[in-house]
Amino acid sequence: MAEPGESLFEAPPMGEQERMVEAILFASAEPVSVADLNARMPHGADAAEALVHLRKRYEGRGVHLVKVGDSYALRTAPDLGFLMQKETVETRKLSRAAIETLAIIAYHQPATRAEIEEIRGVSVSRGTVDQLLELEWIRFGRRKMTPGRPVTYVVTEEFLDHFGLESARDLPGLKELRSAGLLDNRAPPGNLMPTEDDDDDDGLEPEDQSEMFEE
Amino acid sequence: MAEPGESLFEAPPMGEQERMVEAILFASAEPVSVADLNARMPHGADAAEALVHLRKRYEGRGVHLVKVGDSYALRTAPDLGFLMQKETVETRKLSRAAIETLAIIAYHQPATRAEIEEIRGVSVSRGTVDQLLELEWIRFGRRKMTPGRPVTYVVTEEFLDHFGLESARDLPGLKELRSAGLLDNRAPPGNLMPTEDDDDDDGLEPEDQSEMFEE
Amino acid sequence: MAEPNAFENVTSVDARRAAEALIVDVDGYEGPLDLLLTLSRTQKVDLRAISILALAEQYLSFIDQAKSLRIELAADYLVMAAWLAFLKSRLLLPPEPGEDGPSGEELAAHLAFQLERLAAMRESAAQLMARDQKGRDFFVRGIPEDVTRTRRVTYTATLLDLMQGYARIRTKDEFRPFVMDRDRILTMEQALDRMRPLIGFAGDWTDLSSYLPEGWESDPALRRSATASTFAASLELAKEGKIELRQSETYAPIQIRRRSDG
Repeated sequence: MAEPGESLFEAPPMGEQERMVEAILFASAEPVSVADLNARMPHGADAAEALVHLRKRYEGRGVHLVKVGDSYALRTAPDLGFLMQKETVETRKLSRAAIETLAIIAYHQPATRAEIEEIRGVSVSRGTVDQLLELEWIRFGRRKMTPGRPVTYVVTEEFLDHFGLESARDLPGLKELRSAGLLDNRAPPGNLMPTEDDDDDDGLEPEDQSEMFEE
Repeated sequence: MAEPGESLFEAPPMGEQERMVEAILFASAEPVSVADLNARMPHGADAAEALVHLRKRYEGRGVHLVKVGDSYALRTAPDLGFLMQKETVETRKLSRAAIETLAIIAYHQPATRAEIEEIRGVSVSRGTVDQLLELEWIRFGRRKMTPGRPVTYVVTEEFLDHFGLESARDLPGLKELRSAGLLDNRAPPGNLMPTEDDDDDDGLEPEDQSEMFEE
Repeated sequence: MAEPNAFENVTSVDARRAAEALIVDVDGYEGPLDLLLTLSRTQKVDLRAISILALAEQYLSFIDQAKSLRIELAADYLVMAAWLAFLKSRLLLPPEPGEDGPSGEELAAHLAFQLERLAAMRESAAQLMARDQKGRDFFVRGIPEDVTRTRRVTYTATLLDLMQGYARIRTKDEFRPFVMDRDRILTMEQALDRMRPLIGFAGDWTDLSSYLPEGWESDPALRRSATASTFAASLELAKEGKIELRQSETYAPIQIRRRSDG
C-alpha cells in the first residue's frame, strides 16, 4: 500500500505523461524546458522520460521533436518546408482611404470614380484604386451610359469571399447599421482626415464560409 | 510503365502525403480546407484520404485532428486543458444578452434581428451584435425574402472552431429542439401579441434552418 | 445583530422582504417575457403543463405590487400587463357569438410556446458555453510556422472596418459645419487676425474690399464669405475704437481708416 500522501499524487502512467508533454509543446509559443514541463505536469511526472518516448513517436513524421538549447519544441520536418509557403504571407491593414473607397464601391456598385469622389468628398488617388484592383477585391464593370462613358467598378467574388458575404446586397444599409449599433459613434469627428491606418491590426482573415453549411 | 507525362507528376506515397498534411495542419493556427491542402500538396495528392489516416494516428494523443466545417485543424485534447493555464487568453466576458443572441442565431440561423427580439422578448441592445461580429462568431447571411428584405445572421467557421463543433448540425440538443417544434417560426395567432418590432416580421420561411440542418 | 424581536409580526417581515426582493429583482429581468418565465418557475410544473391563467394572475399581481411600491416600470411591462388582462378575460369568459380573432386558448398556447422556446434557448446557450472552448480547454498551435521563404504582402480588412468606413462617410454630413466648410469660409476671427496688423497702415480712407485675402475675390462664394467676415471684423474694430468707417451712399464702397487716437 502506498503512503497516503503518495497515492494522492501518484504520477500518471507514462502514456498519459507523453500526451501531456505533447499538448504542452504543441500549444506553447516558445520551446519549453524540462524543468518547466515538470513544473506544469502533475506531481511525480518525469518529463525527460516522456520526451524520449515522444521523440521516438514523431520519428519520420511530418513533425519532429527538436531540442533548442535546453528546451524542446515540436517543429515541422525540415524536408517539408516547401509546403509552408502560405504561412509566409504578411498581412497589413488596408488604409482608411482604401477601405472607404472599397465600401463605396460595395454599397453603390457599379460606381464610377467621380461618384466615389463625390461621396467621399475628396479625390481618390490612382494608387488606391490600383491597390484594390490588385487585391482582386474590385474589377471593372460596364461603362456608364453617361457622357464620357466612364468606367465603373464593382466588387469581385474574391471580395465576397474575404468578407464572408454571399452577395453585396447582404450588406446592411445605413438604417440597419444604426439600429444594429454598428454605426460607430466612437469614431470622433476629428478623425475625418485621411490617415494611414496603423492602429489595431488583427490580420485575421475570415475564412471562406460560403459553403460551410452546404452539403 | 506509366506514361511519361504521368510519371513526372506521380503522387507521393500515401505515407508521405500524410506527413505533408500533418506538417501543414501543424504549422497553421487556423483550420485549413481540403481544397487548400490539395492546392499546396504535390499534384495528384489526395488530402482527404491522408486526413483519414492522420485522424486515426492522432486518436487518443495529446493533440487531436478536428474537423471544422469544411476544414481541418490540430488542437490539443480538451482533457489536458488544465495543463495550459499559461496559454489561456483571457477572453472578454460575454453578457447574458450576447450569449443568448449567439445561441438564437446558431440554432435558428439564418436569423433576423426581429426574430432574435421576438424570441428574447426584448430588443437587441446596441453593441451586442457588434460584439459577436467582432469576435467573428457571426456574419451576415442572405437577406430574407420577406417584406423589408431584412439582413440575417449566421454563425461562422470561427464559431465552430471555438466551440469545437464540426458543423452547425452538431449543436447540442439541436435534434430534440427541432422535434419539439421549438425551432419553428410560429407566428402569433391573430398578431395580438405585444411585440417590440413593428417592422418586418416574418412570413414563415420554408427554406430556413429546416433545410439547412437536414441530415 | 440582535435577534429579531420575537413579538414582531413575522408575516409583515416576510411580506416586506418579498417586496424588497421585488425591488431588487425588477432590474434583473430582461423584459416581460423573462419575468414571465421566472414567475412560471414558481408553478413547479413542466413548462408544457403550465397554467397560463395562473401565470397571468401572478404577473398582474407582480405588476400591482411594483406599482404600489412605486417602482418605475418600463412601458413594455405595462403593455404585457394589459395584454395579459385581456388574455385572462378571454380565458375566463365564453366567447361572444360572432366574435372574431383568436381564442383565448390559442393565445395562451402561443404564450406557452414562447416561454418554452425562451427557456430552451437559454438552456442551449448554457450548454454551448459549457462546451470545451478554444483558448480555454483546447489550444491552437502556439508557434504558427514562420518560414520566411516567399514573402508576399497582402492587405486585409474586416467587415466591420468596411461597414464602419461606409457609415463614417455617409454620416459625415452631420459634422459638416465644423469640418467640411472650413476651407470655404473665412471666419470673423480669421478676418480680425488679418486686419489687425494691416490697419496700422490705413492712415487714409481705404476700401474695405482691399482687405479681402488674396485670391478670394474671384470665386463668388469665397468673396461673399470673406466680405461678410471682413465687414463684421471691421465693425468689431470700430467698436474697439481702432478704426472709423464711412460709406458715401447706399451700396457705395465701404471705407475704413485708422483712428488717429486709436
